[in-house]
Amino acid sequence: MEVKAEFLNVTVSRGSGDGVYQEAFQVPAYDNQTVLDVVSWIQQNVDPTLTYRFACRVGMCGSCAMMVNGQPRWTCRTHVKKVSTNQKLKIEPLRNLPVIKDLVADMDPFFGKWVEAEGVHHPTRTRYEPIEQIDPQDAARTTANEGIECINCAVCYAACDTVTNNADYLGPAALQRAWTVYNDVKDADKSAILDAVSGKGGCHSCHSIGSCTHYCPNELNPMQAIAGLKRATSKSFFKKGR
Amino acid sequence: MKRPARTHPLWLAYILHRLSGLILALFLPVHFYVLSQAITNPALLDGFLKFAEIPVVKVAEYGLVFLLAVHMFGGLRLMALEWLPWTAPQKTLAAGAVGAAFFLSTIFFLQAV
Amino acid sequence: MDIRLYMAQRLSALVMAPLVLGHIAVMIYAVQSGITTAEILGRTQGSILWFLFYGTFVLAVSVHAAVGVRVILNEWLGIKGNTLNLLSWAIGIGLLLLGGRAVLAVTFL
Amino acid sequence: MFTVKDIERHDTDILILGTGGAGLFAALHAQQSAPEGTKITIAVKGLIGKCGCTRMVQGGYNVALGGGDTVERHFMDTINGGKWLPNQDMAWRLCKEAVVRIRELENEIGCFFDRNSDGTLHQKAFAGQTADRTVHKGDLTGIEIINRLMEQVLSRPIEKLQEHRAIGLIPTKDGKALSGVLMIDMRTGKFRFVRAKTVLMATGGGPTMYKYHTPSGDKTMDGLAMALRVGLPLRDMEMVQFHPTGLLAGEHTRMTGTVLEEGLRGAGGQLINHNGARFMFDYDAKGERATRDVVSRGIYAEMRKNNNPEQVGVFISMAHLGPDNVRKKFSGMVKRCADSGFDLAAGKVEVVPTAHYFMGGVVVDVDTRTALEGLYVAGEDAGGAHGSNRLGGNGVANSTVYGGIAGDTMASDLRSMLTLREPDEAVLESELERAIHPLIKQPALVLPLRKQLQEVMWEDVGVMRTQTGMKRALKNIAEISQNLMEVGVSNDNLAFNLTWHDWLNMRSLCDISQVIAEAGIARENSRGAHFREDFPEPGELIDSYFTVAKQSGKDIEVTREPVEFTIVKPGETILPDHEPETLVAAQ
Ligand SMILES: Cc1cc2nc3c(=O)[nH]c(=O)nc-3n(C[C@H](O)[C@H](O)[C@H](O)COP(=O)(O)OP(=O)(O)OC[C@H]3O[C@@H](n4cnc5c(N)ncnc54)[C@H](O)[C@@H]3O)c2cc1C
Ligand code: HEM
Ligand code: SF4
Ligand code: F3S
Ligand code: FES
Repeated sequence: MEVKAEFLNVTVSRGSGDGVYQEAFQVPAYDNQTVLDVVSWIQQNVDPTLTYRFACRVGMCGSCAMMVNGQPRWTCRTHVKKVSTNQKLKIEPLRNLPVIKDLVADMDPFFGKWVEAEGVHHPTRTRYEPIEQIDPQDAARTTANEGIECINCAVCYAACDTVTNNADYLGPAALQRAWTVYNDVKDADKSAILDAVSGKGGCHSCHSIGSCTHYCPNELNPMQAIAGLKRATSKSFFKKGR
Repeated sequence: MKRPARTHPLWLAYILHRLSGLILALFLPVHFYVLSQAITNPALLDGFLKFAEIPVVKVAEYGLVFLLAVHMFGGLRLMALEWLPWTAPQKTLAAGAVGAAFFLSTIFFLQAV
Repeated sequence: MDIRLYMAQRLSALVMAPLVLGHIAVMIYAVQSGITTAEILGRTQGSILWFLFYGTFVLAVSVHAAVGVRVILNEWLGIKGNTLNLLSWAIGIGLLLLGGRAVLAVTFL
Repeated sequence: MFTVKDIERHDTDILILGTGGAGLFAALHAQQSAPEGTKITIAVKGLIGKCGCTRMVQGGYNVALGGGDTVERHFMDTINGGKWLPNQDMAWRLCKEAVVRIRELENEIGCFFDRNSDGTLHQKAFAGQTADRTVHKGDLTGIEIINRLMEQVLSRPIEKLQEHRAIGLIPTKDGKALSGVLMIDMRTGKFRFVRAKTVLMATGGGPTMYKYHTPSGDKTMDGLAMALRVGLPLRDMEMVQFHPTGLLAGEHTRMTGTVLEEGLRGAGGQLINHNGARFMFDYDAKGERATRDVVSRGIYAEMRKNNNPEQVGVFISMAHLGPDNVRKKFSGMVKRCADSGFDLAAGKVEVVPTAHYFMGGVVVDVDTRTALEGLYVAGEDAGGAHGSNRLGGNGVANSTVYGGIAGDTMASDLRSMLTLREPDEAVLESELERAIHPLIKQPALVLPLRKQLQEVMWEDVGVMRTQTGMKRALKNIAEISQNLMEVGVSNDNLAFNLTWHDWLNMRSLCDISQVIAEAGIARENSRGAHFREDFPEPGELIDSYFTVAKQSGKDIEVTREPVEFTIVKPGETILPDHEPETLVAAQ
């Protein structure tokens, strides 16, 4: 009933390392079809060995991101209609990360940098103390809130040319997290954060290319967060001379 | 190859800034060399300045000043973005910078011819 | 790029901004009357102000371009470590020497 | 092909399966309280923190934090919500420890929950609660909780085995204790046996054997199927919670079944049947605002009345609240619907009840210990805390509270466990053979069988059940199960072979589906999520029993055990006399 006599011409990147090749598939087109559905259809119906990753299927877990027609996308929430012109789709693993197999990228470097950027809470209180009262309208709090809904999908990481060009660069998501923690009034070690983002691959490597912000599926603004870090580190540079 | 579309204004601003900086950096030694001829070989410098009257060279010169202006405003835009608390109409700033650069270098160009 | 390089690049850029504006203004004014070596030298020769003006520019631009090109060398050509350091210093010092000679040429020598 | 010799052997002290709220909390607590030098390993079917359902929590976290609300009140709501079936000691510990856990989440882990304008935590009420109790971060509470936990775990010296799927619990030769866990390293397709002194199973249940379901794709009842095979008792296995409003977007899309949040109905969203009429008031005086089970049954009944194949579900309509208003208040939901092509703000969206949460699970004590020495179970895999119905907001409280307890318990039990235990090699071998079974069969598609199973469960063991239906289901499940054993998976390339894992998923789902149907037949009354059309009455509360299912030979044996009212008896309350029935202002 929903099936139209139409097909999508899908090219999928297969393999890993030196053995990467492209394979073409014809996939029936449906209404309400997402890119993840297209990939799933191939695996479930024609090529059982096709590998991809997903979990939540509703844009919460950030594990399904791939390159779709050259652009980084969360595939579970990307409608085919939104990205395909003339029924053509080209699907590849996320850019800027090692490929494990087919459409699955190794996200370890991404999370390694997340921790390296001190994107981790430094407690001021323990579980035996009451929860801190914090004015939700407070300026720092509002700033922290802006980046808090990141689902670590690495779409921004894949979009950024600086990440491609500079292996040390921590990347937009990790830096945005660092900025969020930095603005958290509950955080005890702001100078550790500034130190972490002031090194070789820190926030200063960002050229404000803005692809991160452009592609973030959650409409977050890592570019702005990184600018915040540049500002904060500059201030502390003048104050402390380092 | 995996290559995200980069057709958004900020990416263009970035590549323009980078290329203009690079070309300026390549041109600068030449510029310095020519100027230092002022002592050792004034005729050469004069010759160069004459040479600079040729329209093609004029356009190239115009290009360099244009690049300098583009790069400078691009750079100022970046620093404003980084150091001043961020305001939303970012893209307007980028466009404005390029516009101003055009304006300046056009004046220069018109003055020159 | 770490914070030291970053600050060097931004601060030198800030120093250059008014100088570049000034320079362009002078050039606009100058080309109107048609530039000659004599004309340039007439303006600048023996002037400590012009020496400081261009001297500062040369100093700033050496730092600025060295850092700038360093980043590009690293990102686009993948040059790293000592080679990168060496190249950056070479660019900076090279520009400083060339530029210094040019400034001296038009002002004092 | 594979023999026991090909299994890579690996040792650790504490092994944790799963990285939902339970798994991650266990890792942190174990790391904090275990003796110096203890090796902690976390193994998970997906990536750390990026799979499972804790991340998908929208509404929030139930915890009594004063302002009139008390642990006693939270406890009474939990018991009433669970229709007097919960294990009261577990429910009590859940409510009591949640208070500590929420402070830990905020103060130590770094979560930030929404505040009132005076800076205190904002709390709201889910259906079935008598106080504003649910702490939240917008409607993305789970992302906040799991991201913060994940960062903490990633930044600690904990061994990580990502994309490692547990496939069998391997006991010692005498069967009294657990030796370790057999897994598949999904990326390479190789087998790995990890011995550990203590193992926490926190694989999060996951009723994904239903045509419509909400949990993440990695959850397929693996844990419960493994527990069943080592002979552990499973309780309340008939209790499958349906969320009334799952998105219906067609069979070919994974979006179908995903949940449209409860807040929509709370805010005044209307449910419309195929005749274009509101119907919920025909079923309950609270209309759309009735509890999940009631609304699910209302929708299901309407769906049955309708025989238009073009329209399967009912519609949720928000437009009368003002599209702009809806867009603002439910921006996440509106965007999500728009992505799949629906206009929630101004149009109407087709919905169906969708399998959401599994109340049943392994029988454990209040410290998460099981009958098998060395094995601990927490989170959605553990049964008892919720009885026949889980209150919205009690799910994540349960996984984080008991995950933490499991971490502490394992760390302290470990002190008296001096050596690793030797596995029963025969079990190891049979578990291996079970996993490679499809690799020697003629390759065929797995998906059609999954669809069949989902259809069977939805039709006959779903929102409303009868003995005839469930008997029929058992027959069908057995047939699907048998057919599955004839479906092969090509063994050319086992590295990250999703189809092999689809097959293994189906194996777990078939096994547990059978248990659900058997337990459903054994409960001859209607409580909470379990509704028998042939036994619509709840039965005497004082005679409440829970079901316990166990593998015995090839069969499933279900017994009934009386609920022990250790804290409060039906008809009584532990609230002080003068306490009002509810503190929530009528909506
Ligand atoms: C859409 C949705 C919304 C919800 N909203 C709420 C809410 O608002 N409030 C609330 O209290 N509760 C809510 N819940 C319920 C809540 O999410 C769960 O009760 C709770 O998070 C379960 O936690 P867990 O740690 O037991 O399991 P999960 O968080 O599901 O984690 C299970 C983990 O085990 C892993 N795993 C599974 N199988 C294997 C295997 N074979 N080997 C290795 N690892 C394995 C999984 O990959 C995953 O990492 C919601 C659930 C869903 C689906
Ligand atoms: C007034 C003048 C100038 C200003 C305000 C300015 C500003 C800047 C800024 C802010 C950057 C950093 C860009 C980034 O990190 O993305 C930069 C980069 C650079 N600048 Fe300049 N600059 C000026 C003049 C010059 C001149 C005269 C030269 C050349 C000789 C030059 C060469 C470069 C180069 C090569 C780069 C590196 C580009 C990159 O990394 O993408 N700049 N400039
Ligand atoms: S900032 Fe946006 S794009 Fe980047 S990881 Fe977070 S959610 Fe994804
Ligand atoms: S795209 Fe990259 S360079 Fe900076 S602004 Fe974003 S991180
Ligand atoms: S599958 Fe979770 S974000 Fe797409």
